[in-house]
Amino acid sequence: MPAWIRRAAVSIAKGHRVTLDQMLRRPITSLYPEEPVPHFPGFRSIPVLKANEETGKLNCTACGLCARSCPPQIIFVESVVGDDGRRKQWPAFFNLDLSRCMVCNLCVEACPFDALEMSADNELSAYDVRDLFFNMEELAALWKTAPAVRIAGGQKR
Amino acid sequence: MVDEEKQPKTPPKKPVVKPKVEAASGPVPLTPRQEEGLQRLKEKFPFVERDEKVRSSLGIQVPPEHVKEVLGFLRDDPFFRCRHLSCLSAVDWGEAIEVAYHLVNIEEKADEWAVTVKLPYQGDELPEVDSITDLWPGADWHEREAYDLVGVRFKGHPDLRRILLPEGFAGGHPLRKSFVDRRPPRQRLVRIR
Amino acid sequence: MLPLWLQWVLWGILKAVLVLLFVTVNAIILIWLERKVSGHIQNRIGPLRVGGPAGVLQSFADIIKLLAKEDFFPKRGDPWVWWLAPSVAFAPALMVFFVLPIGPHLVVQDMNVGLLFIVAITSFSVLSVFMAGWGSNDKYSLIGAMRAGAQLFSYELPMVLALVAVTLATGTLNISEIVARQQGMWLIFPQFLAFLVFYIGAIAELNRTPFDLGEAESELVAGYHTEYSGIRWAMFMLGEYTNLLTSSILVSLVFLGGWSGPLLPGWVWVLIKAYLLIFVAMWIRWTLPRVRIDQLMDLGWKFLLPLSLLNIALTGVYMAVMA
Amino acid sequence: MEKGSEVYTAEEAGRLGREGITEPIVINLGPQHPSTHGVLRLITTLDGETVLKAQPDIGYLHRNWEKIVEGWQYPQIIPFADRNDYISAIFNEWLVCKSVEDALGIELDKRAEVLRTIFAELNRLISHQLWFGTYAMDIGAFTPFVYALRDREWGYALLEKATGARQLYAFFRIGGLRNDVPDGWIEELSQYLDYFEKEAYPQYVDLLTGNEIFIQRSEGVGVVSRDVALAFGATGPVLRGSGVPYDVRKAHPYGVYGEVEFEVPVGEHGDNLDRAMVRMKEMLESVKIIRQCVELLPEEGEVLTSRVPRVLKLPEGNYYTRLESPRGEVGLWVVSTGGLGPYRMKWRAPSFVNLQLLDHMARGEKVADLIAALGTIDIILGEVDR
Repeated sequence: MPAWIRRAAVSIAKGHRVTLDQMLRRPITSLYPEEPVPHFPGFRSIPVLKANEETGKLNCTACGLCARSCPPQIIFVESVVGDDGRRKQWPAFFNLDLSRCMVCNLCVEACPFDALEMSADNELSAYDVRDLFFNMEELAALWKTAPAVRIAGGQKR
Repeated sequence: MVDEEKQPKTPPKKPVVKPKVEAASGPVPLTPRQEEGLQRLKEKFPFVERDEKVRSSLGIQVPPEHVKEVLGFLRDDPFFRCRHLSCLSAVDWGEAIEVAYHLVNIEEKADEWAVTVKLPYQGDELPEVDSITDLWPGADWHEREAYDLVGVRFKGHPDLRRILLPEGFAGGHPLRKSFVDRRPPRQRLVRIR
Repeated sequence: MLPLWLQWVLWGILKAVLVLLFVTVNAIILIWLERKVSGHIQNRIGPLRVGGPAGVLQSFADIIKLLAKEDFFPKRGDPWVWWLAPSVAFAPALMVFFVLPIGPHLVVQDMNVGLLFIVAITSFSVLSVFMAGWGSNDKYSLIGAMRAGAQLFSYELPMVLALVAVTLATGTLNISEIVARQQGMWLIFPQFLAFLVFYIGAIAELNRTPFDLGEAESELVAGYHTEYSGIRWAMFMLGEYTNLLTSSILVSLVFLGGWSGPLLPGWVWVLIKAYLLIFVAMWIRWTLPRVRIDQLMDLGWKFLLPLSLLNIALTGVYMAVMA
Repeated sequence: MEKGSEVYTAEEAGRLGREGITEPIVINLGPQHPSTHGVLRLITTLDGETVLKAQPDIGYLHRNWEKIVEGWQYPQIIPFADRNDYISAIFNEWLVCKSVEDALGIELDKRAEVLRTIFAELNRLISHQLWFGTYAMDIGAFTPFVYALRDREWGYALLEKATGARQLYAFFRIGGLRNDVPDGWIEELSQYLDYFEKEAYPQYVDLLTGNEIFIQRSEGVGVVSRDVALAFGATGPVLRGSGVPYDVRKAHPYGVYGEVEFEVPVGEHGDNLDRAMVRMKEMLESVKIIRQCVELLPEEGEVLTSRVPRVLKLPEGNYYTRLESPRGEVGLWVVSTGGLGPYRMKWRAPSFVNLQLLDHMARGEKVADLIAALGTIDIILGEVDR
């Protein structure tokens, strides 16, 4: 028998051994909607607004550092203007456009007031792109429902 | 799309920490091998000069008409033997376009040389420089890209068409600083509601 | 009492319906099985959500989906050729069952030249491939059709020669007879070379990996049925799986002793053997990469054909010596 | 003229096709096609099954990265650079960080350097696994693809645990890493490497690369000689498959590559098989490098060095930085006028350069081998079109 036939037969048989072996194992599929996929702590999905746990007030002071650090410039933040015409350290608006968000964590790192976190809730898809705007209340509500982890630069985890 | 006129924003005001890294200024000192190479080049081509703006390797500035000569020498000379054209790119400086070639000797010593050419604008015509596709066939797409995005005409290129932008793109060359994006601006989705 | 001719006609219609039912049910099972086997080979589960835990009704869901799809006709295609091709693909696959016994006496027409009839009828499938490729007016389809055509022609020959050796050994073309001659020993043992050639040829004829050049999805998108969708595409699939069933039953009848086996009724044994062969074909499909067209031709003409001729010679010498 | 330095033009590079035998047909492979790895269009001229010419038409994914980042600050460029070569994003981040760090002379702590190297090699491993799967698909085997994705999943999980994202990590920062790895991560990494080496890799070999059909399909097909590869500026496994042992990790060591021992696998003939085998061996080399890096990893150390200035301004001038991505030498040319962001950035994408070789590889081969040759170049369209 020519050597190449033997070689071919052996190599093909080896391949079949692998597939048969794998066939008899348990499948690795996880049934996604029924079994939610676990996310590891620190998974980033969308920046959300953190509130003080005791007072329930947002930590945000509307300083705008996050908006400046944002590469695609999707954060709009404006502070409350008081009756005396001076800006208060309290956001009037905090809008975020998830449709262009790069999920880069730069806004969280820029925030000096511990006001932003990356939420792990990744099931935010929508049929209309306009449903991907989030305003202040929605972002604050998202923080309450989904687990979020704040990772600053150089932090030990 | 970022507006090209826009300057980088001022950095956020934070408590100023004294930077511990001193950014080097002035020309980068040369290694002995770079000195030798520069001497060797200057002997052969008296018109070459060191381009001190190239800070990552030795930059050699060449007049546009001698580019091919010098690059061919760099490729074939036993001292340089730069068989690898790593990168070919161009930058618009407002009054001139600079084309930069990055060459590496990849077979023996891994040293690198950069050749830069300044092409002054001549009216509305695209600045011209000799194509090096017959030295490195691989320069083909690099040159097409430079033509497409920066607007440099490479004389003698076999097939100088747009490569990344569509064939009939009428808006000019986007990496020029004078480029104006005429597309309707995309609606900003972040708004007050 | 009905007139005799009407009885014949009704009896024929009944048989045809039964055959059609058998074929369709098996094809649906095969499509489901292929998905399950490929799924498990690939550490996946396969169909799951339609019809119970194993997704047994997935194929029915697919058929409903395919029926509901738009009937698309390529612009500037050849309409008649294009419309006929799926039927031409399915019809020969069905016709083979008129002579193929599923069990002892479980056959529509126990023809004396059954094997010859099968060989003749299956050659038709090349016609449908060409019609589909030509009628689509698509370059992918055309290349796919040319490949599949060349492949079907060049593997037909070794297969027929392998069957010649079988006929030589058994002395008959009647399939029931061939099965009856295997009571002592299955033909796979004396005729192993013929079995090998026939099985490789059958896989190639079926356009299955590693010989699925006619529909090589990595270069030709879907080969000759690129332009087909909906129920016409389903006809091609149905034809393909029916052919898989046919050839597996034929191999089990000719080489694996047909319905000979203990305890269970004959037709069950035939189906068990056929499904075993089908599983092997699926196993091969989900393991091996695809060969190239020149390698395919080389294998057909330079390896299988000489092998089958050698087998005929060996059989002939053996028969002469034994006689 | 000495051997190997002859001039090689684009026409001469592929004068292999037969012409005038039958009527050639022109086929548009792509932009929508099962195996063009994205939105690549190949204008292919065929003589029957034989390829006469294969002309890539690119730009369907073009977004002008270089224009967009003009006027951005250097740290902001990092997450957007990820999108270039999205299969191996770590290398893009590292390149941006490295060019700024090299220009400013920022020295990283040892721990950060070692971790960077670990992440890069893990990403290379994952990227090569994906290549293995897609190449198997290109030559018609589907199951290896699923196995490769199965094994890649664990690697992705590891990266997710450390970086918080699966594909576009935005993890490197100028001066180090965003955060340290979680507890127990290194141990799990070692388990993954053991799994890969002992279970997954032998499967790959048995199932595909040792298979006779695979070898027959790849051997002697799509040959790129040493000179052609050099002339076309090819890098990475394409160049190494042709027998040139050029690897930026060896030639210009960065990270801790200078301290670890590894080999640069080199092919012999420059055919599809050699390129494939170079990648297969590189997977094992990556495992070897990660193992050594784990040994080297110091227990303590800042992952984000505090020596980074708050205001990052590059001195006026231009800088060319390169490193070795799974696809070859990826380079970044930064032109700075002393501002907070670059005046111009040019991304030297290895896939972009290597893709030019496709025409040369495919001429005179069969259509199926055109696809296989495309598979061995391992292009990422995000990087080709930028």
